[in-house]
Amino acid sequence: MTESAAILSIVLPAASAMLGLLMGRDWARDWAVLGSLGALVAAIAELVLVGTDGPVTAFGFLGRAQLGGTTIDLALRSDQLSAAVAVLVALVAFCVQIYSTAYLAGEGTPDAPTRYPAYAATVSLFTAAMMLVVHSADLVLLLIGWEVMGLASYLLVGHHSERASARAAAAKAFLVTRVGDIGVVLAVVVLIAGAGTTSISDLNRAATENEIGHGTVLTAGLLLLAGVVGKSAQFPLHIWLPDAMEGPTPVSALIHAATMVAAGVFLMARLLPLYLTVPGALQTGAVLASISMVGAALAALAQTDLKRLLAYSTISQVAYMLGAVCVASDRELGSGDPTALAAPGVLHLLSHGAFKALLFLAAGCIVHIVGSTALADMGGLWRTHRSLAVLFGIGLLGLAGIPPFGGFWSKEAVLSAADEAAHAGTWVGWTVLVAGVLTIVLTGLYAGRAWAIVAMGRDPVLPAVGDAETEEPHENPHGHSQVPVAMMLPLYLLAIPTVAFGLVLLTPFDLLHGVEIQPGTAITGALLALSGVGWAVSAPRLGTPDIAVALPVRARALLENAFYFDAVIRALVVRPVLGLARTVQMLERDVVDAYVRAVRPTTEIAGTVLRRTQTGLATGYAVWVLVGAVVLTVAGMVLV
Amino acid sequence: MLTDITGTLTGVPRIDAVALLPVIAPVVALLLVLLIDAVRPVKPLLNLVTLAGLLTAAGGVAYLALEGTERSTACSIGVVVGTAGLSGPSPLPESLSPSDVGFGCSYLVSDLTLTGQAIVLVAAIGCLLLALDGPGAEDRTAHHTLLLATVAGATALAGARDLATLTVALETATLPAIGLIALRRDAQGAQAAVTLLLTAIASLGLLLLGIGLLFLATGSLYLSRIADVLASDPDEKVLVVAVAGAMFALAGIGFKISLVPFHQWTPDTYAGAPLPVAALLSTVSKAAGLTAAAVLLGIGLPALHDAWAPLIGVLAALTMTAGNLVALRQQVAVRLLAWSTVAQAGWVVLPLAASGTTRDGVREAVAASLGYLLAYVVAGLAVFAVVVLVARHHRAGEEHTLEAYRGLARTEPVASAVLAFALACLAGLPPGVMGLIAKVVALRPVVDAQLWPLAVVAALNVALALAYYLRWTALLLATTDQATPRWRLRPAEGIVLGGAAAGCVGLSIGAGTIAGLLPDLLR
Amino acid sequence: MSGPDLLLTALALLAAASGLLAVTGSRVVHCALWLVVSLGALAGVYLVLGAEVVALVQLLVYVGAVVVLVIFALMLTRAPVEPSDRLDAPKGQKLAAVVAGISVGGILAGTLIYALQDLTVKVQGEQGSARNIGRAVFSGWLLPFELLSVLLLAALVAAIAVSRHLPAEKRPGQSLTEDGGVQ
Amino acid sequence: MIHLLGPAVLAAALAGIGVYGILARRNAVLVLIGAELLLNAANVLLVTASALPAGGLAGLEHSQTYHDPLIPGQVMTIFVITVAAAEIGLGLAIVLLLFRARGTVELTAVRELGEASPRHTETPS
Repeated sequence: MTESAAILSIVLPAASAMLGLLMGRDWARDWAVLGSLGALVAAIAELVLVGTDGPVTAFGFLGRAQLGGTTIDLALRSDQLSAAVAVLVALVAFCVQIYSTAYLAGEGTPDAPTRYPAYAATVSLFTAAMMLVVHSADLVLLLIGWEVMGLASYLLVGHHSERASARAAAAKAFLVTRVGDIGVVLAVVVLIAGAGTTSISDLNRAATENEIGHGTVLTAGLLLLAGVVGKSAQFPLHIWLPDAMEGPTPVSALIHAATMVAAGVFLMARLLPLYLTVPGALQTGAVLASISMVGAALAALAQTDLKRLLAYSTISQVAYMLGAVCVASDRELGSGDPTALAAPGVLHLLSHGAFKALLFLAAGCIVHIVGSTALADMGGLWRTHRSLAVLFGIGLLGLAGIPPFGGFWSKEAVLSAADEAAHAGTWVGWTVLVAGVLTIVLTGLYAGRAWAIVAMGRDPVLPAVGDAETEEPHENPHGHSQVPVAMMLPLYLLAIPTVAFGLVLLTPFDLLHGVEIQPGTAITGALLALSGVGWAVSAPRLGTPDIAVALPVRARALLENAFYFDAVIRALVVRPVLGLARTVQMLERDVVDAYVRAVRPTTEIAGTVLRRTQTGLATGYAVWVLVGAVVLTVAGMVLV
Repeated sequence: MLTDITGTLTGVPRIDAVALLPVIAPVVALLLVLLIDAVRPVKPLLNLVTLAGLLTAAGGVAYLALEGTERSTACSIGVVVGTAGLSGPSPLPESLSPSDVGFGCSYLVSDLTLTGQAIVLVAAIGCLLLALDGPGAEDRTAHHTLLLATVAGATALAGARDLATLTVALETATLPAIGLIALRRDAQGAQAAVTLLLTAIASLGLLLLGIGLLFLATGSLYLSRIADVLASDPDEKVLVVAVAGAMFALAGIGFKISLVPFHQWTPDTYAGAPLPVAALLSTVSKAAGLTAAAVLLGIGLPALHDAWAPLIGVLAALTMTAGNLVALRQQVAVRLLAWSTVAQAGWVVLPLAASGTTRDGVREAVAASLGYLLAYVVAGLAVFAVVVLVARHHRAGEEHTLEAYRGLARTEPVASAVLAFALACLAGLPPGVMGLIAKVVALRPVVDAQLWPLAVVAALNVALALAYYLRWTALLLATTDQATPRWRLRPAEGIVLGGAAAGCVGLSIGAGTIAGLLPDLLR
Repeated sequence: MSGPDLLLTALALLAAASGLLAVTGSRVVHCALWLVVSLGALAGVYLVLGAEVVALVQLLVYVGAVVVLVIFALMLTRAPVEPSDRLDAPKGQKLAAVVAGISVGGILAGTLIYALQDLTVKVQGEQGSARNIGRAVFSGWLLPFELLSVLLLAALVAAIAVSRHLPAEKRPGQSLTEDGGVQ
Repeated sequence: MIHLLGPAVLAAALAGIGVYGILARRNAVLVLIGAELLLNAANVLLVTASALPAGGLAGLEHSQTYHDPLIPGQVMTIFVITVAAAEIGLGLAIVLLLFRARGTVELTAVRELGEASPRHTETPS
């Protein structure tokens, strides 16, 4: 039963992707929604079944592959971790599919076609891939899902391929995540060679029992960490995520907020027993997470674009999860199951998925109304669309971690974990704790700022129509005064877990047994968050809804451009390699072409020199043969 | 006091026709083709006989593989008698076995033999089908004869266990291929043929010098005997001569696999040869070269492993790096393929660099090499099939650049999908699981032997190669204003395309085949 | 030094010197003739070393057939009879040739001198007789021998096919250009 | 008794001369002459080695000597001569083809296939 539910949760979206593409426009919508609904039902069933029947560690899926002496069993597993994440993925995917039917309704214009069938199929494909990642019992199978996710993300970021900025963003996302993905591929190779297995449970067990060489584990751990950092948009590979906001907003909600970016954390949690044997890898992760956490929160504070603000906030929040997992090595192993140490991170993954998806979808509605993503164009939502404003506010409260909303519980769990590690006396715990506390204030500030600008703010752009919509054309040519029902429904759906997430902790299932919230930390955190929000919301007294205005101009520019890290990357990496002209060219070209161009200049000289030897003179080639033979012979004689 | 021993030969060796079927069948077909041509050259009949010859050979391989027994044939037989100071011949002392006094077998059916032959035959059938309607179809008789001779040489090579058979078989696999190139009978064909010919002759000279030195050192041409002598801790002088011989011989075989620096003929010859012949060079010919190297190094010279293994590693690193670097800058499809085949050659020999001195170590390395070769040949055939089709329908013909593929996915989705998948296999990118597994298989011995620098170079080359394979794939999906005509797919080409695609998919699903080749191969 | 040694040395010097002239001469026909001398001297070397059948084959195949072929080829390609400076490759290539030649020869010579030094053997004249060679070929080397016949046959077919006139010239109406075979 | 060093050095010298001949010549037929010398060098080496008793250099350590009835060295030499003849036959046919198509057998004059050759075009129309 559990097995069937898990397999269905993968197969249904995959099938709906295929059917949606094959059967054409008329059916695309039905298949997409049905597929994600099926996945949601299957995932919930799985969660219930796992709770009653216990986990299933491995069951066949794609057979097995023989690799020399290594058998790679392409099997799935189902336990509370996978089931819980699967429910989140399916829920958000379901909401996004419903939302998208309205968001991308119609044919669009010839200049900007909506391409709904392809879009919906890709989202379904992504859902299937994420489900595969979540359920994989083997790293190779996981890698397949991982790559398909990357592909779907690339396609969706570049969905509006008629826009140069979308193409460039897709290219950037592809290139940057690829850097990390190479790490995952290499890690798999290292593990096959060094450990002889890629089965996750075998790896965890073998690493814990010291059956694998420490060097192998460390190498593989660091390589996998590179993949995690890339996929989860952590420093220094975070630069693709803000640009990825070029994609349609529902996609941002699904892939670039709730699920895919959290997949890295999921992978770390899965392999935590292995990572616990190499604290060095975890410490590296903790440092990167701390930098990402504070840096991204600071950057979010000064963003002038709502979606980019949310993107930076995602980086910051995912860093919380990663930090929570990375302090695990300094915490006491309680009940014996090391996976429990990852519980705070997973908890935050789940709550973040709900409230961030809510925020993005709400942002999509706001954009729909205003016709722009710039914060400067927004304002007065409270007066014009009160219910939407309330939903948006719930999301922000969750984000800021105000009790009793979702984010509060999970964030305090993370901080408590860091606190425990810090009191164990390690610098890693302290780093994460300090960064986390700092970030709480910052999160409160930017959440409050978003509220102040969007919901309060200056006079609304639109005439005050309230929720009583008018059919009249309004003065903003791009916007709409009315939000379709299909776009509002998912918001209500997502608001439920955001509001009621704390209830989960009343009856925690086994997975979350490792979660402890220390009252002291919790109260401090809540107060800090509240003060942050309070500061920001009181900003209108300064004469502007935007608290960021209070910052010095230079600092604001610095933060808005995220410490110019993009520029630093460009100056340090891209420019020397490509030259400025080539950079421009690269951004204009297709993704793959960009990759080719990226390798090309570095190899151009070598290639040219080698080509020079192709003189076309046949006896010239014989020179190589004969001289090669001489060198070979001399070398051979030296070697013996 | 030296004792003189004289041997007497006792007759013609027994020839096991079944064991030699993979060699005999192409030869018989060759003779039939010539006969039919002399009597009444009916084109379909010529094609049929040639195909039947190759299929019979393949059937022979399959039968021998199923039978599973090891057969040796063409063994020299005789008695050896001592005559020292005695009036009449006396029987051989007990301490000497026939192999000690120089007897041996020229041909052995082992897993190595059968795997090599299977790869060669699969590739040859593909190349034949591609060539049926292509350029040179006018010279059907000559083409089929030369192709069959090449195949006979290549299959004999896989079973050859003495240096004379090895040399003759290697030449039989090389010379007719040069003739095939020249069949274009124009300036470019002639030049391509001359280029390969001169490289081949220089290499033959090196190979023969090497064989001369090996023979001087060990006194035998039988590989098993050479291996025994070298393994029995010989004199320093013997060792020096043998190493020099081994290196000369290796250099003499290197051109066949397109190893840097023996690769220089490759791009020019591919560009000047008819495309199906280029396909033959990159599959059949390369397979022959690898089996020759595996037989020579793995069976004859495992004792000199210390000398050749590190050098193979250096050659492999150089080969894949140089091939990839230049391939990045190629525009013409067939030249890109030529350089990519150079790069792949590095991968093919990579595992040999990690073969240990033990029998098992060598076995694993050779098995990995052949596994990679299998994957490469299947994917290569698929790519060549599409390139042949494009060449037939594009105005630039065989010299078409990659631009000819722009937007191909719109007009020819099936062929494009096959090409994209095969390229992914060559690159080792996830959908092409076959290629990924093959790369892992090839890297495995290297990692096991902890040759980290080599493994790193190989890994970097994966990234390097991605660039041009992806560039090609991306062009398929790009938009184009040019309306390209629909293709007319001929049945033979359809079979190759479908067969190679099925092979790629099949080996991707059953990737174990690549990794699990040859349970016990090295004899 | 014994008599055979002296004879061997003289023949070797002759073979090497005429070989050198064959690859450096500036008249093509002379080059071919020096090749005859060199190969003939080698036949003598084989004879002294007790390989009479090999010597015979050397004379028949090389001096008889190959050199005649080479001379025909020189005539057919309208090689100049008078001395020409266009026989040699450009300077850089020649320099590479000298380096490669000396290093190949040097390595071989070094190895062989180290290995053989003053090794002497008694020549087994009867070993290389036609009867023994024939028996050896048909008892021990049957497979390469048969394979060799395939090689010769294929080379013959290839040479004939290559030497025929271009089909496009012969039958202008019926060309291969449909398939891009001939430009 | 014969010293084997003489013919061995001859083999080395011929190999060097042959290599020079292959590489230093522009006329394709003369290149083939060089190749002949290289192949003959191998033959001399084989015949020389075949003058040793069975077992080659490694066999000299043993107390017993015998003569290999298979005479591998000499048989191999005959094979090589035949292979070389086939090779030269085909080689000359191809050189003649080159002459027919290009009107010259100078290798330096017919090099449009090389990528670095001045005659090479990157993108043929």
